[in-house]
Amino acid sequence: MIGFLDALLARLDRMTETGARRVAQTSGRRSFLAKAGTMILGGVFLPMLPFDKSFANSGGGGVATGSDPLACDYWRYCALDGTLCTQCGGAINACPPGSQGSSVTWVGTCRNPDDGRDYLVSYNDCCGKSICSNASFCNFNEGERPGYRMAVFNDINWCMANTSVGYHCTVAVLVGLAE
Amino acid sequence: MIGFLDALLARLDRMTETGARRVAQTSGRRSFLAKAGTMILGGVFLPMLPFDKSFANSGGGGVATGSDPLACDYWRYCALDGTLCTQCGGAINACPPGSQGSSVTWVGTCRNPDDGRDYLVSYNDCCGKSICSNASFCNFNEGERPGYRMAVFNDINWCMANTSVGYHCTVAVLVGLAE
Amino acid sequence: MIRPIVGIALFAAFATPAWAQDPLPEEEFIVKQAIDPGPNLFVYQESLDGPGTIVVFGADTLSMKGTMTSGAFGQMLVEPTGKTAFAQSTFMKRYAYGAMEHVLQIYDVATLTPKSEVILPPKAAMALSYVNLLQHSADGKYVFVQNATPASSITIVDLSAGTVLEELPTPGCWGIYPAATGAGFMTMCGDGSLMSYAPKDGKFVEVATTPAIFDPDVDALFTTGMRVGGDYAFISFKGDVSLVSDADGVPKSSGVFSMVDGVEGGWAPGGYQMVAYSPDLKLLFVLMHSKSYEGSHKNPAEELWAVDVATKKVVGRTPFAGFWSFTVSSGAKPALFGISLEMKVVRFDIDVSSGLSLTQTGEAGLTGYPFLLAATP
Amino acid sequence: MIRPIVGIALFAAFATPAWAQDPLPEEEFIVKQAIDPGPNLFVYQESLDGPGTIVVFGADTLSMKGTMTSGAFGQMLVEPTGKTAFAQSTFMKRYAYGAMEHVLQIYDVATLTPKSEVILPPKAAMALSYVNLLQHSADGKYVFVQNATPASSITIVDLSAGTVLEELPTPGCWGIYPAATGAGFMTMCGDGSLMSYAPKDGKFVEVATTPAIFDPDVDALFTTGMRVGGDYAFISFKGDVSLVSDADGVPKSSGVFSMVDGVEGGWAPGGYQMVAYSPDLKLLFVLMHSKSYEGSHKNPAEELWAVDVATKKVVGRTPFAGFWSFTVSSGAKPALFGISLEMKVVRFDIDVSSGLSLTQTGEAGLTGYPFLLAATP
Repeated sequence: MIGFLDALLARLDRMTETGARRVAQTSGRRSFLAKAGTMILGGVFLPMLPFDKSFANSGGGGVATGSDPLACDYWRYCALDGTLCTQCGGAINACPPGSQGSSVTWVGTCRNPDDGRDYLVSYNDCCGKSICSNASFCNFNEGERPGYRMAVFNDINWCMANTSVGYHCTVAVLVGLAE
Repeated sequence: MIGFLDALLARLDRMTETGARRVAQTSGRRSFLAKAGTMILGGVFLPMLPFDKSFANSGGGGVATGSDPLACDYWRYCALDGTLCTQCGGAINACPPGSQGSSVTWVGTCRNPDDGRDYLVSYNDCCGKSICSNASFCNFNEGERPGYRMAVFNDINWCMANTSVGYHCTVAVLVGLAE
Repeated sequence: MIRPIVGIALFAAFATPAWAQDPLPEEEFIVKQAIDPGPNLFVYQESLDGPGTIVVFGADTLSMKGTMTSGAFGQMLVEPTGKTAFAQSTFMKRYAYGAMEHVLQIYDVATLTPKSEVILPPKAAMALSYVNLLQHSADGKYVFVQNATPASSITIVDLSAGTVLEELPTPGCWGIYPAATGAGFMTMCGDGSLMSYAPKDGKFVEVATTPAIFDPDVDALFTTGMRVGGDYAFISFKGDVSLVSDADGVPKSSGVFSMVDGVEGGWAPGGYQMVAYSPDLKLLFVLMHSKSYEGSHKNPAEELWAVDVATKKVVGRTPFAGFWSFTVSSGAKPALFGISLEMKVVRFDIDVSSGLSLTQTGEAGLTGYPFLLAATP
Repeated sequence: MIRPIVGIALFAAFATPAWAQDPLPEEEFIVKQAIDPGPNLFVYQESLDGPGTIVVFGADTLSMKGTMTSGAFGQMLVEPTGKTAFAQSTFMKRYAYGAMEHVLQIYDVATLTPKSEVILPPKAAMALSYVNLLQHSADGKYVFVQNATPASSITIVDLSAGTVLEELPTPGCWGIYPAATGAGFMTMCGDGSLMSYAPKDGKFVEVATTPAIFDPDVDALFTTGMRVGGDYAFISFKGDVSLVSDADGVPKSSGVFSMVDGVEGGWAPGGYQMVAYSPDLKLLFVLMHSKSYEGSHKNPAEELWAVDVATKKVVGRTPFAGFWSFTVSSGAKPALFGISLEMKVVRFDIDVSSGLSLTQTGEAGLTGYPFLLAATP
């Protein structure tokens, strides 16, 4: 898990000319995140939302290690908190037709049980439609942290920076290896 | 049941100087109901709303003959379709604080199992708050008829004539004997 | 389509893959542009205080294709080709209070996108979803919206202009039954008559009125009507099938027969969307429950009955417990879709080779208050 | 108050009562003017796409007193006397799309009525309901709203003016922890520090910043903080209790201790509103689960632990399965209220005479996404 955050920061480093992490280390994480907060408007980060009755019915907790993108415990959903776009007419990397892709996202690091590798996953919300309550509401929190680490906070609507902020569902897009 | 509608019309007769029923008989029920439609803005009629999962869970159907105003099968609810204000901070004849009483209502005729009498019941909706989903959603349809008999139609939001049309819950007010 | 974090994606190429297999490739984040082709099933999930949704399922498997969002207390209409959908619903500034708008939203089904909207007079019936409360004319020029204040009227929307043409008073009447051709429609009235209207010189005017074809005090008609050739078929609370011809815009009764005469068990029709007609099978289907009583007319079904309207006979009965709404698709091999108490929509293959039997071939979960559904090619 | 159909009611006098008892009297249709007096429990039932509701229960029996309606993605705040409540939430013109407003609604609890509202900058965090995302100053002059765009800031509302005073940038920080007196507050930052702010010449300015009091990479703090005398108590993912004094607006650590050192079973804190302090019992209560793992920090509880902050000891443990949020009321005989997986709020009497034991004394059903609750006198 510490490895996860380090990996995240390392990757974010590459995204800025000045090296956000060095900035973070010298002037504090707040500055880093302030920078990231600007940066992500064009890029990474992700969407997270609360659980509800379908979560409640699941009993809560657990680890995502499965192989079915239609099921809550699919390995890529290790830090997903929301309804599954795969059940709502979208796909693992695609919002359903007529929705908007979130312009900001959060990333998680999830282990693929098939190859044993850790992958960086971008959880994008799909926006501008009412919540897809026909789908399962899933909640896993591997690497999730409170809002002072906004980059890894999943209890918030990541449609926040879109023109339509309605939350519909969440995808889990592979953006690379985490190692 | 036929007796019920006759009784309703008889009572409505008394509410108009000209005798609404005679008008209805000579110029057709449409004219009668048009008249009633105007009339009720200051008076009778009532509120009705669909059932949902709490209804679904109840299995549907049945007859209201019970004695507990907190339960769906309370005798006065024989034609109620909505959530119970008695469970939402109101009372059998009182909307919960902060809501608006509906200015139009529908009436039902329900038999009191204690005295064997048929009573006229005014089902008023309470308006201006979101639906009281914490309460039971109940649905009985004794004497209920489609919208061409608006006075006894319960599949509609009777907050329709209020300044705030949000549907909150429904009361069942005794307004007299039906005999 | 949005390409996230190219920087990160490129970096993946530098990762240290001392593994037996190549790592999974990076992916692009996209928004699917259109739903998959094929016949659809639309279910309207009504809300009583937030957004209602039109859910679109593939008709073959009931896999979900997506949704279209409306407001509260809504009605749904899907145009017969399935290319355009409509929702009429209520929006309040503070969701349960404050300034209120009644809105007709018009959606492109292929992209599940609202194309336009028409603000309606604030009089639309905030009713449960019923087939005949939101309709359009056969020529596709007008959409008709049932109003209740509680006085009854119909708002007529001119689709080409995208505006409200007029509000037509229809006191004491309910339901909108478009003519088979042109722009006219009928409505059903509390004195047992049906009245027809059609446009003349830019306004809708009354064309004709039947004598009373039913007595609501004796045996009321459900307001969900099905077109059967040149007739509409209406079902009565006690189990009659009442046929009304509307040829030339002049409605008249073309016959009444009972489905339950001589049948033991107190059977009666019941539910919400409780009748459907298949022109392909030439059969009318009705939700039926036994031991009926005053007030049981919305009870969910115990059986589905098949009625041959030509011979006026019930030609099949099959168990169908817990369903309150259903429809039948068109085509050589129609499928039947029912909404049940268990908050599911269930797909069935229909076999009418000997009586009526159903085979379940799919199901999907529903939410909200689902009473209305429509199948399109 | 509305008097319905006097005509009908009078007519009842002419009815034919050949009965043993008099008929039931006619009734008046009224709107109840105010809730019954007595201590209350407030639960916020968040919605993700329609109106969220503040539900008010009588604290003694959990009988429902009524609701106050807000919008979507909301936060709730109840002022300590229980007379005024606040909700911050999101309203969209078309419920899921269209023009968006972030609104602070201010309610009179006695009449369950919105008294006024303040339109906020459209930046409020559309988050799950958490205690410290909507707070007010101890002097009652300001309400603080946590923003995320995702850049973090705090909107400060001047309650007496009914307007937004300013939007204060708080990059990389989260949560609002009001000072015990005055108008200041702290926030918790991702570098492990806490920063304090207070008004000066009409604007809020930074007062002081602690050195890092925790390392989020090693053991993160939950953002739900409880005032314990002159300190705030924060709980860490791995089971530390971290005390922070904010006397004079200058935050500093006043000690850290572990609840789980030497305890078998992999116990850790978890949930949403997962900590509460009773000044009457002088005990801190924490939701705990066993066999914890990375990512289990929101799992519902298996046990409730009681911690004596003065002696830094866990003084009681009791089964408490399935709860993810809870609070404790004030008074000589505090009650405990928990929100469980089963979508219920449950009331318990607390017995700390020997360790910790709970006796269930009431329950009520919940709906929506209920994560936040508050008990008032």
